[in-house]
Amino acid sequence: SAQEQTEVGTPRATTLIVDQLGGRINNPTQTNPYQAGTHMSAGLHQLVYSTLWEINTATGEQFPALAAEMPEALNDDYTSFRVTLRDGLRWSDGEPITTADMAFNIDMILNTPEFPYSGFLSQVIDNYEVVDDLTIILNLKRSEPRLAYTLGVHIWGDNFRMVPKHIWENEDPATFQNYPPVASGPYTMTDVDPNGNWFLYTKREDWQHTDVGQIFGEPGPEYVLFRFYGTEERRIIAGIQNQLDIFTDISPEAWDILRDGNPNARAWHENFPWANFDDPCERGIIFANSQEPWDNQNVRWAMALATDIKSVGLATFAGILRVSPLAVPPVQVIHDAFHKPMRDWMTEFAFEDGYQPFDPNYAVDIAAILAEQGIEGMPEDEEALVDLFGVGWWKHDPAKATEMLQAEGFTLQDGAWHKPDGSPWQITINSPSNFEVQSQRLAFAVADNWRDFGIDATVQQMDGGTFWSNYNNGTFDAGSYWPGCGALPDSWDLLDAFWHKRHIVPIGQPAPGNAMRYDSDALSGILDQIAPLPSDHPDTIPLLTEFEKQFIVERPWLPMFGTSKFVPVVTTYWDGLPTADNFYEGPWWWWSLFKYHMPFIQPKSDG
Amino acid sequence: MGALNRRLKIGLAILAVFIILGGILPFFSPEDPRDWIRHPRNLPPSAEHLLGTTNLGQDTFWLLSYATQNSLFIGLFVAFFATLIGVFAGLAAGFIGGITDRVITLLADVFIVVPSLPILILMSSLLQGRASLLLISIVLILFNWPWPARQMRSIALSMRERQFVNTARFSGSGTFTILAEEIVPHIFSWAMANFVNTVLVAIATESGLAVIGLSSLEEATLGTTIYWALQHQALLGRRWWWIGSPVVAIILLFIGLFLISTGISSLSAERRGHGDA
Amino acid sequence: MSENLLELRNVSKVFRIGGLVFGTRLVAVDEVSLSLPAAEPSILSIVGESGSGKTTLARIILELEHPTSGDVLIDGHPLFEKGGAGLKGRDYYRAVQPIFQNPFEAFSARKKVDKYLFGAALRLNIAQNRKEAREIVAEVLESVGLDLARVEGKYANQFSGGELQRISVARSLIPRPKLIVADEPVSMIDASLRMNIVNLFLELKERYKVSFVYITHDLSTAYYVSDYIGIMYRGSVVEYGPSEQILTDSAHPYTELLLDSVPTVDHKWERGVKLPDIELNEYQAQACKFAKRCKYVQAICERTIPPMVRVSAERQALCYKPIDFDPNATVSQRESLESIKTES
Amino acid sequence: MLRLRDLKCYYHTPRGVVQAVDGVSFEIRPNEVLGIAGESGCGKSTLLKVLYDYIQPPLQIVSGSYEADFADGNGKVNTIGPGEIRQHWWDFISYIPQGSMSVLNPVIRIENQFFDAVPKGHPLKAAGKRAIRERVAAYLKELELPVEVLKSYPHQLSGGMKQRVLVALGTFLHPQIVLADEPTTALDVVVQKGILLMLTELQQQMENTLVVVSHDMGVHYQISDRLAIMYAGKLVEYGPTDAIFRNPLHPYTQMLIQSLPRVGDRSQRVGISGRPPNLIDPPVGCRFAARCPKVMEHCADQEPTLIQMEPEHFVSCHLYGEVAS
Amino acid sequence: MQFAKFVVTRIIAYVLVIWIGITVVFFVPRFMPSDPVESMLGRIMSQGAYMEAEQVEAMRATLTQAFGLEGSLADQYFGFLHRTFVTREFGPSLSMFPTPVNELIGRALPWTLGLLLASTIIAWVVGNAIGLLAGYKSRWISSRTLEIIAILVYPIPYYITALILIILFIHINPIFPLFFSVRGEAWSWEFISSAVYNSVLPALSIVIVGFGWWVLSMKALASSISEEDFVYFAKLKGAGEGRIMTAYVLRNAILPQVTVLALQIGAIFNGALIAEILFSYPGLGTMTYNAVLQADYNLLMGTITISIIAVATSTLIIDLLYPVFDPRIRQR
Ligand SMILES: Nc1ncnc2c1ncn2[C@@H]1O[C@H](COP(=O)(O)OP(=O)(O)OP(=O)(O)O)[C@@H](O)[C@H]1O
Ligand SMILES: Nc1ncnc2c1ncn2[C@@H]1O[C@H](COP(=O)(O)OP(=O)(O)OP(=O)(O)O)[C@@H](O)[C@H]1O
Ligand SMILES: [Mg+2]
Ligand SMILES: [Mg+2]
Repeated sequence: SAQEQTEVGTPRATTLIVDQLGGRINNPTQTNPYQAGTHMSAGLHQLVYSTLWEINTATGEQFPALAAEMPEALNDDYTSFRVTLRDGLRWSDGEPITTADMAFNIDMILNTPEFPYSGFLSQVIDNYEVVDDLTIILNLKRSEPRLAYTLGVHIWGDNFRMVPKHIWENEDPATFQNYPPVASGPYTMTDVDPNGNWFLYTKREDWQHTDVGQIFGEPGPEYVLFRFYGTEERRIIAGIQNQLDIFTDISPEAWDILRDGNPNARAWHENFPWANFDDPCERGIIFANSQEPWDNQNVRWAMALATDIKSVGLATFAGILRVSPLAVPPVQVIHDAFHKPMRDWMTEFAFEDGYQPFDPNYAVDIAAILAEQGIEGMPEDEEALVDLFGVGWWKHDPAKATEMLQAEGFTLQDGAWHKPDGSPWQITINSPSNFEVQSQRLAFAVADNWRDFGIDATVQQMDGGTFWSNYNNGTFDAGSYWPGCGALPDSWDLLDAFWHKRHIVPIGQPAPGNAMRYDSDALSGILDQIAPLPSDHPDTIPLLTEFEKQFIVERPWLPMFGTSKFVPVVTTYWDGLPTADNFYEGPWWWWSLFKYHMPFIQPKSDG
Repeated sequence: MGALNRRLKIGLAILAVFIILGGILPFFSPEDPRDWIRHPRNLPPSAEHLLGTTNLGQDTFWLLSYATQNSLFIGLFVAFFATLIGVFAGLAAGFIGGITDRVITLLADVFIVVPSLPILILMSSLLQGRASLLLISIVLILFNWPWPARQMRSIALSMRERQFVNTARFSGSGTFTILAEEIVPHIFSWAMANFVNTVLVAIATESGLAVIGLSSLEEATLGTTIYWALQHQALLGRRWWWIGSPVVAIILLFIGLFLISTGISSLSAERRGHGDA
Repeated sequence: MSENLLELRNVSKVFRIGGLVFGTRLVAVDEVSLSLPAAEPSILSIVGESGSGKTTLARIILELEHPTSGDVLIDGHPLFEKGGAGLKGRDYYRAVQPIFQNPFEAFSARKKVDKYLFGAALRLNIAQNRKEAREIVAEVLESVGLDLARVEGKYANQFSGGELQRISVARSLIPRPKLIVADEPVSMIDASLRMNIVNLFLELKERYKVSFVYITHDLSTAYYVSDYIGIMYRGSVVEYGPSEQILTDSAHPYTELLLDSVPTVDHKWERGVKLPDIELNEYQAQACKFAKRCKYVQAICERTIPPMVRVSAERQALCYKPIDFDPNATVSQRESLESIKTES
Repeated sequence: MLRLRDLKCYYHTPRGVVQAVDGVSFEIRPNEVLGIAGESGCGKSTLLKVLYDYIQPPLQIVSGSYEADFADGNGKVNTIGPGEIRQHWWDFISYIPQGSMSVLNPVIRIENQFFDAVPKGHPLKAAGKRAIRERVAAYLKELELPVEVLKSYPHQLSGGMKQRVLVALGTFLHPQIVLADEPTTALDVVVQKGILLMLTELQQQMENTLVVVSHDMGVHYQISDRLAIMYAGKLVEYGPTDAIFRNPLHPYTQMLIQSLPRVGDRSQRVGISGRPPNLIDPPVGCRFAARCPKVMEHCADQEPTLIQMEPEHFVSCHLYGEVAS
Repeated sequence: MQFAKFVVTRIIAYVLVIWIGITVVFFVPRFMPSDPVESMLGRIMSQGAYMEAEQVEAMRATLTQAFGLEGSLADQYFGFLHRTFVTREFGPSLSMFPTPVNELIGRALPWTLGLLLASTIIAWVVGNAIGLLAGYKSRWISSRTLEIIAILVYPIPYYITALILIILFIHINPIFPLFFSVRGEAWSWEFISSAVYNSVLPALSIVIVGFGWWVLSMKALASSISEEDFVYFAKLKGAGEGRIMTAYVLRNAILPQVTVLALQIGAIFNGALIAEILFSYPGLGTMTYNAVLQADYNLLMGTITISIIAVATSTLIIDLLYPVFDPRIRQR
């Protein structure tokens, strides 16, 4: 009923309850956005802090947020920019937001080496000139054709989250807790659970003085409650009991249950496949490319052909996945910009011996299998199926794989593969243990596949720390990681970070990039060509396509699927939650762009 | 008399079922049940799949049989070595005395007082994925020998004062003969009961670790089976065959082992009480 | 061949009760010197009240306890002398054998009783093979009035206490020992059966020429069987000598008290006996331990430990009374007392 | 004042019926010390339990009768039987148990162990714990026992002291009958003497009846006025102590007395060979027949009856059969 | 005298136990193949922060220092002992940098202690009461039934019990809250009542499993004590059944149970840990688990060290209290 209260004492009908990603937070009152251990995803960067430039994943474009416009380059080598702030913005205590605040933030970050972000910013910014209250000129240490990527959001969020000078100038920024935070977003943090199980945010009365208010109007929810309910099953129950409006990731099984339990539960798609396929990182298997046998392109290709992508897809997420053979994820804008245009090229693509490895029929085949399992509501025509399940992947051809491996000196003895030096071939696939279900399942499924093929493949699950330190140090054999990200067509910065050879450091040292340690002159050369071009340059996309082709030839990792996100919502109390039918923005509640959903989300009028 | 043996009988009958399930059946398994998507998913029980299939397309029955095998292995392995080490350490402490006694007693006390789970969690977290069942077993042995050792020590102390040991000595028996003929028969049933109990503890701890995702998850054990079932929402999805079979198996196995352990103790008490031939 | 079959030289045993730091000392056996001549097989009884150290003494003779000081000689071989040519292992077991108080405790409940008998015969190299062993076992069983067929294959709880104690005796005879140490062998056995066991000792003494140390708190059986008696009180042997003399004409007041307390069936008690109130800590007293209960007590008794004095040729007593001690004796007189201490 | 007539009390156990007290008749008179002797397992303790009216499963009265004359506060004498006697535990009849070492509760102070022994109807019960405590303290003083023992725990007392405390417990309400089950077994002779004398002195003071069970004939000789000899659940001889020691009639009694060694007498003594019969399935006829040196043919199948041989002196043996018939 | 000695030896043992336990905790990670500093670096970098090589180097140095991993193994070890025993601080939490680990533990510890204390006492009292009945009144139907329940429940592991409770009382029959949420100002009535309400199920899972053990051990004790001479004599004294059961049987049987309690604390703690994790209870267990998941090395060392100290201390306290109950030790 309308009088119903939430557990924190706010009216249920005007409180949006959001699933708190990342669990219970033990230091709930630490809200200093620059400190290393501050948890941003429990509402802080979604609602309280804002950045200069944001993205819209529906259009695939960046837009100015605190900034009034996109950065204006003042010279040809992109080392000097004019940045203007929106007029009329205020901090949540009513003080105006000016370039003095921005200058203060830059100085503070540069002068506080305890901030992890400090190091990065000091490589970028040389100095600034405050022109007036709303205009500032930034002089950079290096060429940054994509300054809006560097100091604004590309995916998830950005570290440059401005804080008010008038409060921080009196504090030691390295230890300042900043609770309750005074910031620029449309909500303020008004209450927290000392045990870190929930965080309550209240809409600012002066929401007009925020970028969200200026761009999209008044946010709908009076309150936003970020709530940690515990294990997945409890989150599901909360959803069934209408105690949770917005979910972060759940498993497909959980979605089945939620769908059965609450008729108002709604996934991205109304029907199959329900999930959203636009997560900006695709999943697959990486190799230790600098070590044998992975330094051999043919071995990597053989592994692709030894993999039955359909069985992997079924085991991972019941086939509810969009395949991707490219180095960038098949999110809708990228799918349209690269995957679909390159489909014909891939079909034609042949090895030197003329073998054509591409299987363009994946979408049709998997649809048939799923239909056989009783899944209903799938599109009929191939076009729509390709949109749904992807452009296709590499054939499952163990015979060809065997042939390729044998050509490289591998031998098959008693059904088990041996390396050219005669030792049994063992592959260890690193996998996340508890924090990334899809990659975890994918690792097991691939290992299963490869075992069938005759390779002794095992999965090693690891906690986040170990998982990532092995990745950065290059101390892995193979792994279920995701070095293929992007939300916008121009994902040069990420491709560069993942593949440029200049990042390579010896194994055992943490790599600043290119953790796979893939040393390719061809790929690095193409990246160098794109580097000086801004995103909107006409050569950018063709060059990126070049990159993808070369990537396919060299096959440095095995991207498999875009990530399916089951991030459902419960519409019992709300209208305007984003869905495939109402696609003003993707379902990225844990990104900083979440605040721009707010004006679209409105209490149910009859609620 | 009847009541006491009934416990042992029921316990042994239950154990026999599990020995068949875990000790014999896996060798006749038509497949490696750990493989995924070998069968259609989430089938109900049928003649072909006695306990249905899992969400991962595994045959629940064969999975259970493998899990039982591994869990029993851990239990037996840990119990065997923990009891062995415990008995020897306890006997050494009790019979040799002095510094040996003090050191062994102190070590045993440490391992009894120090909560084992956090340390196991620490080790599994540092070794995640590499924490093989063997390693987990070894750590479990480390934490389970002190109980038999403590008991054994006090038994040894009282045994040392028992006259029949002296009778044997004066009948020319050497230390080894005394151990074998006088001491061991007295501790045997006790050691058996302890052994069974440790089987229980070991299986419980490993599966406890598994349930929170810190064991060797790729291996099928009763605990990891529960873990995967929970991960795949078998509970909310009411896939009772999947989540239920390992849970029921654990409960039954534990009750069986427990009945055996108390059965053995009361059997030996009974023997001592009125042992007319 | 030594003059004495068994000789105790100033044997003491101190127990620490409690731990290292704050424990107290308990002198369970206090400077005990005794000897049992080898010439004739004989029975030595050690008599004393509960806690007087009888069992501890027996355990020391049986090498089950290490004396704190002093030594035990069997046939002239010191048992505890460091690195000495003492009797060890089989040699020792062939010379000395025990009989324990509780026959049911002396045999494991999980082992057939005959295994101990055959074990003794074979392991101590008395018999060369099983057949010989059977003969020997049959013989010793016969000598205690049992036959092998009835004993074989049974467990301890299938015998009565009396039978089992006989088996115990039989077992101790197998190695043909010179000395058998029996710690209260009849106290757990029904009164009506006791005499059978006690008579057995007398019989075996003659038949096998074996000497006994017979430990008991029952003066009447002690008198009945023994050639020598040692009376123990709080760890000390307070009187020692031929049993006849000691029990008919006791020198130590404690012996007198003991004799007085035996419930005989020939004369009824005169009333009155003084019992100690709460456990007295007499073990460590630097005085006569019996002083507080002694009706002849003098001042000196509460000040110094009385000497062991020779009462007659074979008799000694730890008391001032037999030597008419002058309480005002000077130091020199006291020194002269030392000289009349027996040198053992 | 206490009469048993052909009383049979059996333990009904899963292994069979233990005929622990099998047809025992005698009476206990005021102001006497009655001794009960016999070897271990012959039913002495069972008989005491029955006298004390503590008949609990598996023990059951099978036949026969048992009654006591109970003089209440007004001097009126009532005859009471099983079930009623227990109403008057401790003030009419009291019990000093076998095994003083273990009958005291190790974790409560001695003084508190006296409370439970005051029967419900007793005025002291109503007067409360303090009154009881004072009464007990006064009584101990009377017995010349140190009063501090009341504040002690059992482990702090020597065996002799515990036994004396139990004697005090058994007598502090001045009961008319005191049952003492082997009060001195496991104590050494000096202490034994002290306690036995304490018991008899109290008996004389209070002029009540003391029943002492012991397997030590010496003890009986020293303190009892009359003596009952039991063998395998049966009463085999019964009479004044002096008469029995002077002229033991039953071969069992004779052997018991003859086997006693004495200081100053080294003449040959023999024990009784063999062992007593199993009470679950006792032999028909005389139960002692198997061990009897004077066994006759009909002993094995005819059960002897209790007959009077001398004034007050009864025996149950076929040797004296002719005299009776 | 004796008692003083008992206390001194017990305290020496206590210190040794903690010292050895902590030494184990110190060395375990150092013999493991993974490096906490590298784990943390990996974590920071995977969150999107881009760093140059020198930056990484500087970060590594900072972390090495923060983790107490500088210098030789001996230096680290003594540093660790120093931090544990002298300054009593475990440095900053890594996943919640720079919140000190002490502060986090300080928040979680009362929850765990409360849960443990309450459930242990309940299990102990209820279990011993039932065990006493089952042992002394073994013929009663009700005590037999309770005993059988205990036998069936006892061997079932904690997490299974917890799961079943979750199914029964949260899913099928939602009596208890699905989500841990405690409201109100600290120590207000609302706070306490909601804390208790939220703790019922986790506590129950510990109680159910714990109580079985107490029933069984108490039953064994009580039935053997019922055979003791002093109980028999108490009946002869005419003491009532209730009095015998409490003053005679219970008083004697409870003493070994106190000792066993001291020995069981470690095991109970293990159970509480799992219960906490399964019920998302905000105590040390959940915190340890989260520390594992987030590779928060400092926090992990802190929680484990604290649990060792807490368990050892409660064992010590029980042992020291023991003589209060047992006159045989007290009065020597
Ligand atoms: N191992 C031991 N540790 C400490 N004290 C002991 C030990 N053995 C015996 N004692 C003590 O030494 C004293 C003498 O004991 P011992 O057993 O020799 O006496 P006993 O004369 O045999 O007595 P009893 O007639 O009761 O058998 C007793 O006070 C006893 O408590
Ligand atoms: N509770 C019982 N249940 C079954 N049989 C019993 C029980 N108590 C005693 N008996 C048996 O009854 C017989 C007589 O026992 P009782 O205790 O009366 O003998 P006793 O003469 O007092 O022996 P002791 O001298 O050893 O004390 C024995 O055979 C004994 O085994
Ligand atoms: Mg002794
Ligand atoms: Mg008796």
